[in-house]
Amino acid sequence: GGSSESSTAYKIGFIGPMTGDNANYGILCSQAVKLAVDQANAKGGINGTQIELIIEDSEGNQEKGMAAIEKLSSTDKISCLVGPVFTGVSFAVGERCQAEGIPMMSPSATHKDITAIGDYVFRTVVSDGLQGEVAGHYFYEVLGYRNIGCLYIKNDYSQGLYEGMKAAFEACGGKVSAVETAQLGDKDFKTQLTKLKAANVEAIYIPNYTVEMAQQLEQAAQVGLNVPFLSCDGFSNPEIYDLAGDYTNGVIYIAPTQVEESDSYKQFVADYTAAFGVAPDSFATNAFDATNIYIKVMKEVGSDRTAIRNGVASIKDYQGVTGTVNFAENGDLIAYQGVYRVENQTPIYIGAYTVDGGKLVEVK
Amino acid sequence: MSELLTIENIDVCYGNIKALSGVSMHVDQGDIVCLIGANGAGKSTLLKSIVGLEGLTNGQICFDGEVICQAKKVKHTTDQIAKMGISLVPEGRRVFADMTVEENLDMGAFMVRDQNVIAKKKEEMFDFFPILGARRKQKTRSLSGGEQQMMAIARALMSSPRMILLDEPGLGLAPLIIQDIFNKIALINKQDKVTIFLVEQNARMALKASNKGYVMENGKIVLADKASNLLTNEKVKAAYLGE
Amino acid sequence: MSFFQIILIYTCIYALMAIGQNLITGYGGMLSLCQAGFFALGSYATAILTTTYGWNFWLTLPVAVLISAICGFAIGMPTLRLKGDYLAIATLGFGEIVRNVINNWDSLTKGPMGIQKIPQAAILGFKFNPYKKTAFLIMLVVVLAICYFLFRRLARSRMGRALAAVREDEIAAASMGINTTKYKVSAFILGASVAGIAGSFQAVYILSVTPGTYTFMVSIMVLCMVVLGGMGNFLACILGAFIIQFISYFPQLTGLTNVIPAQAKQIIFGLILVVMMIWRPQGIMGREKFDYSGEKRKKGAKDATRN
Amino acid sequence: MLLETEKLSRVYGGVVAVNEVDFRVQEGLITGLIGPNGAGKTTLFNNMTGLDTPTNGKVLFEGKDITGKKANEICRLGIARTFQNIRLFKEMSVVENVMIGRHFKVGDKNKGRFLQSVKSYFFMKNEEKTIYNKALEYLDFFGLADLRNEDAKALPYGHQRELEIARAMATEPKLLFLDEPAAGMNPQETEHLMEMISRIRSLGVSVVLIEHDMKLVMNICDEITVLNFGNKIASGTPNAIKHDPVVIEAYLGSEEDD
Amino acid sequence: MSSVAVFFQHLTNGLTLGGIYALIALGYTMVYGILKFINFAHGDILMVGAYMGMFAFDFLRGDAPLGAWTFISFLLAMIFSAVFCAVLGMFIEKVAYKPLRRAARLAPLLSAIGVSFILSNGAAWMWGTQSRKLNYPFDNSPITILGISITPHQILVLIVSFAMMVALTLFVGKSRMGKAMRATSLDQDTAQLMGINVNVVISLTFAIGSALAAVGGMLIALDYKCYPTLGTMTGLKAFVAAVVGGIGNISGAMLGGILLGLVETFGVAVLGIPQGYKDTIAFVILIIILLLKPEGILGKVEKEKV
Ligand SMILES: Nc1ncnc2c1ncn2[C@@H]1O[C@H](COP(=O)(O)OP(=O)(O)OP(=O)(O)O)[C@@H](O)[C@H]1O
Ligand SMILES: Nc1ncnc2c1ncn2[C@@H]1O[C@H](COP(=O)(O)OP(=O)(O)OP(=O)(O)O)[C@@H](O)[C@H]1O
Ligand SMILES: CC(C)C[C@H](N)C(=O)O
Ligand SMILES: [Mg+2]
Ligand SMILES: [Mg+2]
Repeated sequence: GGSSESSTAYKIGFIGPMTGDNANYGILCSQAVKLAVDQANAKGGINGTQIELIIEDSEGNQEKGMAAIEKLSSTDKISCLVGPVFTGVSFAVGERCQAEGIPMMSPSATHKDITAIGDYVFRTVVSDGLQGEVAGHYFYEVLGYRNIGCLYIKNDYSQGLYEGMKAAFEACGGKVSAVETAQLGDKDFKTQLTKLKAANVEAIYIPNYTVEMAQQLEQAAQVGLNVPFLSCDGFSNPEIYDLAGDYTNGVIYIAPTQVEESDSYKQFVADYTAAFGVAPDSFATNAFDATNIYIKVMKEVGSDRTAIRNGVASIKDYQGVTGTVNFAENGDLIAYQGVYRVENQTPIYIGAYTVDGGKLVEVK
Repeated sequence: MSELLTIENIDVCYGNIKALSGVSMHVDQGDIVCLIGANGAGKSTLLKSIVGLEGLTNGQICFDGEVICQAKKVKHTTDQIAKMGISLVPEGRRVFADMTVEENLDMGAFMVRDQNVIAKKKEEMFDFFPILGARRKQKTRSLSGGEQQMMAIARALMSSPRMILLDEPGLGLAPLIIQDIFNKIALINKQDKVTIFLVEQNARMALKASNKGYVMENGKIVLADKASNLLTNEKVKAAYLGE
Repeated sequence: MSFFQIILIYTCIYALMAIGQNLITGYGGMLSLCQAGFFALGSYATAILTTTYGWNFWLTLPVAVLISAICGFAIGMPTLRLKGDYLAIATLGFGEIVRNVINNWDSLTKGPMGIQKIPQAAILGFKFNPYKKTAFLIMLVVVLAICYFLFRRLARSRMGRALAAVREDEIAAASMGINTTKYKVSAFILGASVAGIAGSFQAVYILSVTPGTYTFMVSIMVLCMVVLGGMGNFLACILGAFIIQFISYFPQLTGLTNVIPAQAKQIIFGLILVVMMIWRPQGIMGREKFDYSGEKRKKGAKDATRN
Repeated sequence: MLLETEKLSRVYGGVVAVNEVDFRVQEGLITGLIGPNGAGKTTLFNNMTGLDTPTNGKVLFEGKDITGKKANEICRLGIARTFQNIRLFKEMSVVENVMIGRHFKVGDKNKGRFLQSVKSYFFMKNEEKTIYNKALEYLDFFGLADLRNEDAKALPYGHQRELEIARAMATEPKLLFLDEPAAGMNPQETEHLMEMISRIRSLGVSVVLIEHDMKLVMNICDEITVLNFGNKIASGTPNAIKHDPVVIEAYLGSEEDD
Repeated sequence: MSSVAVFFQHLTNGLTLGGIYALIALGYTMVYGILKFINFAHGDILMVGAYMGMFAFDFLRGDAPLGAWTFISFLLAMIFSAVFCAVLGMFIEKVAYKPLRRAARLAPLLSAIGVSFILSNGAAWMWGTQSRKLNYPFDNSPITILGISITPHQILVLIVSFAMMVALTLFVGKSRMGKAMRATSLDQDTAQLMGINVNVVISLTFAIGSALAAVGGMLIALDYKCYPTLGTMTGLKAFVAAVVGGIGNISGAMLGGILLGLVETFGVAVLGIPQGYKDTIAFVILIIILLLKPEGILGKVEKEKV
């Protein structure tokens, strides 16, 4: 890190959809980043220098994402990037970050191949690969389902989870006998739900975004579909309880673990809610950790991009609000998957799992 | 006789082309006045500015003692002017193409609220233009050109206006029908005391039917006289009567 | 000003689409809303051929054009009977169909995952690295210039005039011996082709494609560029493309992004659209009036035109 | 016979607009088509020029059956027309309107279509110049050359009518259909128009015209056909028509003494 | 489920989805019918209506449990929202569209796109981007008859859209104002010559269209929730429905909406084509309909008279 002594600029960039159809995700994450930066600055910043945060809007679209990273890299000369939020944008922006040596850490892009872009790409969210795998095993081995249905959105996130789950579930010997899809932005799922109802499956996996899942749960009741629903990390957004209320009861979902446990998490939720008036979702929580990891590393190595990347790669057992953070060789988060069951509109933590050598392993 | 319509020194421009300049004229209550002039002289423009469809850049227009249009500001909107009792048969017919003949007539009577009066008026029109009666349920767009012209005239009569402005009422009509129309104009002028202001290419017929005539050239009034005098005026004969 | 370059790059890509839209809408008077569809076809043709089949970018370009042209023909031919907003809906439908098929034909397009790692365009080993912008921009400017001259030339020839006649009055045009169908379909084909070219370059600029980029909003933006610049004026299309891109990246260019809320940018964008239209409903430059004899055309009295 | 219809009928729902009409146009003559409003004159025109298709009957042009052909094909065969409700290309300039009339008149018959379009693309300047100059000739013919750069819509009504004829003439037709060319013209202008039409005939173009201005019709037509309620009620020379009681009853009315 | 029951469940789903499209399409068609331009911002007015209704409803209802009062306060909120949107609609017309009445046809379309941006992003700015729930003012548990489930909300949507259709048809076809609207839509200048105040007519058209949007918005938000882009996607679909039905034709909008709902449902449910191609099937069928009937299903095919 050659420039570590030049104390001038500690700039963190953020890219996410701040406007457009999916702005909610970007806004929630950006607020978490802002919270982390503000907290650090309140404590004197990095070695007395204030950290600067630059938020750019991608509108969830590759084209705008490219413009955003262009600006962050050439005009602002950021040291590191939190984001992008969506997989599609992350692929485009990731290549650029890799080419220019800007450390990038996504709090939410879950496509399994994102970290394969290169060694400058990290994420504080679990790859769909693992989540789907744990889900498949858990449904088969622990819940004992043999024949389930699935309703997913045709986007990278939902489809990735579905594919991961299906592979694992069928490898165990189960069968995903009814699969329905929908388009992002759909609000009416009654056709699909009616077809699933006619298919007589034991349970239905809905690996989708919060808003869509809320619709699906409610409309399932409307078409008289009465089977257990299984879900994914999208369910960890507390918004779901506002939107779907009692329909959430009984849902079992798989999501990054330990969220519920720690005091630091509770503190974060409290701070976040106080600052912005809404509760954070799991991606915002990830973004908070990502930012803090950068700040911690920058405190040690300064603002040089390569030094930051190396610093991040060598992080060990970082205690964040999401739990203990470690990065794998490829930049993926090493994490366990928690299993939760919703009762009375509150998630009850059941246990943490991972998959090792094709076997479901409970982590204690 | 009192002046019903007074036009005082008006100018009208399309962009930077001056279509009317310094036009002054008046139409007396109960008169039939006709305006003749070559193509592009500005006759239609004058009629449009009377009903407020074109703005003035200079001068003013009064109807029944009240200023209805004034340069640079709209005194009255077209619908208000229509409500004061001026009815225009516009150039090019401008029928409501997607409405039936009957609906068009209903629109003409938009300001009339009494259904019986409307029904009576309609029958009157169908008597006068039997072919319209035969086509009463037909969409106006499929009428022949002449039928549309009759339609436009009939529509203007529906509101029993105080004054009718006719822009080339004979356009596209068979000779017999034109004659009929001029007879009818004379009739409503006499019977219903409707003042008529007429623009017509068939100058001879128009002047014969009128009491008074104006001749317009290049946006200016160049002659104003009794209609009978104009009919014998050599210049007019040469330029507009085709002799 | 390297951020400014990115505005110029997007200006070029969108200007290509706008030129096509101008031929269809500005000249032919057909309200088509599917430039995004052809844009997507071009992008995916390049993405698939370069990654799955290892083709050279330059070879994929004619394929992109061909595919777009064929689809332009396929959509143009049957829908020509439709008028005005009915045509708009049919073409909008086509654009959505393209996106929908791309999103669902996983085996070919990799569905919602999109296609990554598209190789950079190169000539004789010289790479047009999108991150280094300058060379890429020059390449785009050259392509745009070529398309501009080809299209403008076309427009001021018999074809352009025939299209204008079809727009003004189809019945009268037919009665003058113009085969209206032929010209309308040609406009569609040509308009689609340039959008395909734009798509190809988009693919080698972003280096990955996902269906989310090719939404209906792209078609709307392209239409805005044409109307804002001035319908029936190719130079105005490029200007329109620049203005729209400039407005949408203005906060980033000036470093205002952190000062104003993200939505403010879009609200300002909306305001500018409204104000511009009220200020100059015929577009900034207005329709181009060709002058056949070397003498200047008189300015029309009332320029605001209905069509 | 240059053009003839055989028992041509056109029925709209219940309305028989044209009923089994045999209409004949002889080469080199000016043929008038008259009749009361709604008699079916315009409808007959439309059916002969491809803008409408007859319910029954045939249209023959130079002996060939052209029934049901498209308007653009018929135009290329050598039939041009004007419209009762003027249909100019309003936003285009006067000269451009006429240039449209030249649309299919350029090109080299010996070359294939593709080569031809490539050629016309690269030698556009020349081609355009030819078209432009030719268009100016037609404008000159009507004395409209000075207005060549106006928007067509800004012309006064009478000039618009003339422009429409110029545009039709630019297609170099063998047969020209005029639908009420004198409507909206004053007697003097009508006289000028009559001259123009005679000159058109002297150029070897046959003319068919619909008109309500009897002075014009009787003065320049060689042949007149009269329609009433869709039926042909008479045809013959102007003199014969003028004194035909059926025509007087239906259309002309008793002559006004003046 | 028996296959007959499945069929009828699909039918129910399709009809009620169609009802939602129809609800929006009616307002679209109404404005289009008079002004001949696509009011791109219609969907956004609908979204504003949903939000205003939600605020008013929450305020009026307070903590009251489901009962007569919730229903009354919902109706009051609806009236409030309708009035609010009517004023908003008239305001937008005055500012953004009126100056463009004589301009090129696409100019107001662009202006409308601008307005749409302003409204949806303004809403995101003021009210946040997260979905917010508009609570049902009644118990919405599904009613099951012979294995087919339908909710009171779905029935309500169908009834309201049908009632709106009838009311609008009567209004436009029979009332004086309605006639003035038709005349204005055909030729504004000539309408003025008949003594029609076109400014009032157009303002009123916008007011009615926007009030309908508000009512529709609230009914839709009950199911879809309130969020800033509520009107965009559904609005687009509804516009498609309006066009397919024959734009400007009120019954056509209803028919188009229902048809679109059925096509989206059955295209996938019955033809057995993968669900992902739902939109493709819907659009293909719609394009085919347009090709067979270029003026829309109930549109009038009137050949131009030359
Ligand atoms: N919309 C317009 N834009 C520009 N110029 C116009 C417009 N309308 C009319 N003019 C011009 O204004 C002048 C007067 O036209 P106007 O229509 O009033 O003539 P007119 O006397 O009614 O002729 P005509 O007998 O042919 O109907 C003409 O020179 C015409 O070219
Ligand atoms: N599409 C149609 N539907 C129904 N009736 C029609 C249609 N087109 C024309 N008609 C009727 O056919 C008759 C003939 O119309 P046409 O236009 O041919 O008359 P015309 O002889 O040209 O009369 P004019 O001298 O008034 O122009 C008219 O009565 C008209 O109402
Ligand atoms: C915000 C998240 C829902 C994004 C999602 N995980 C993706 O990869 O696109
Ligand atoms: Mg006139
Ligand atoms: Mg006729």
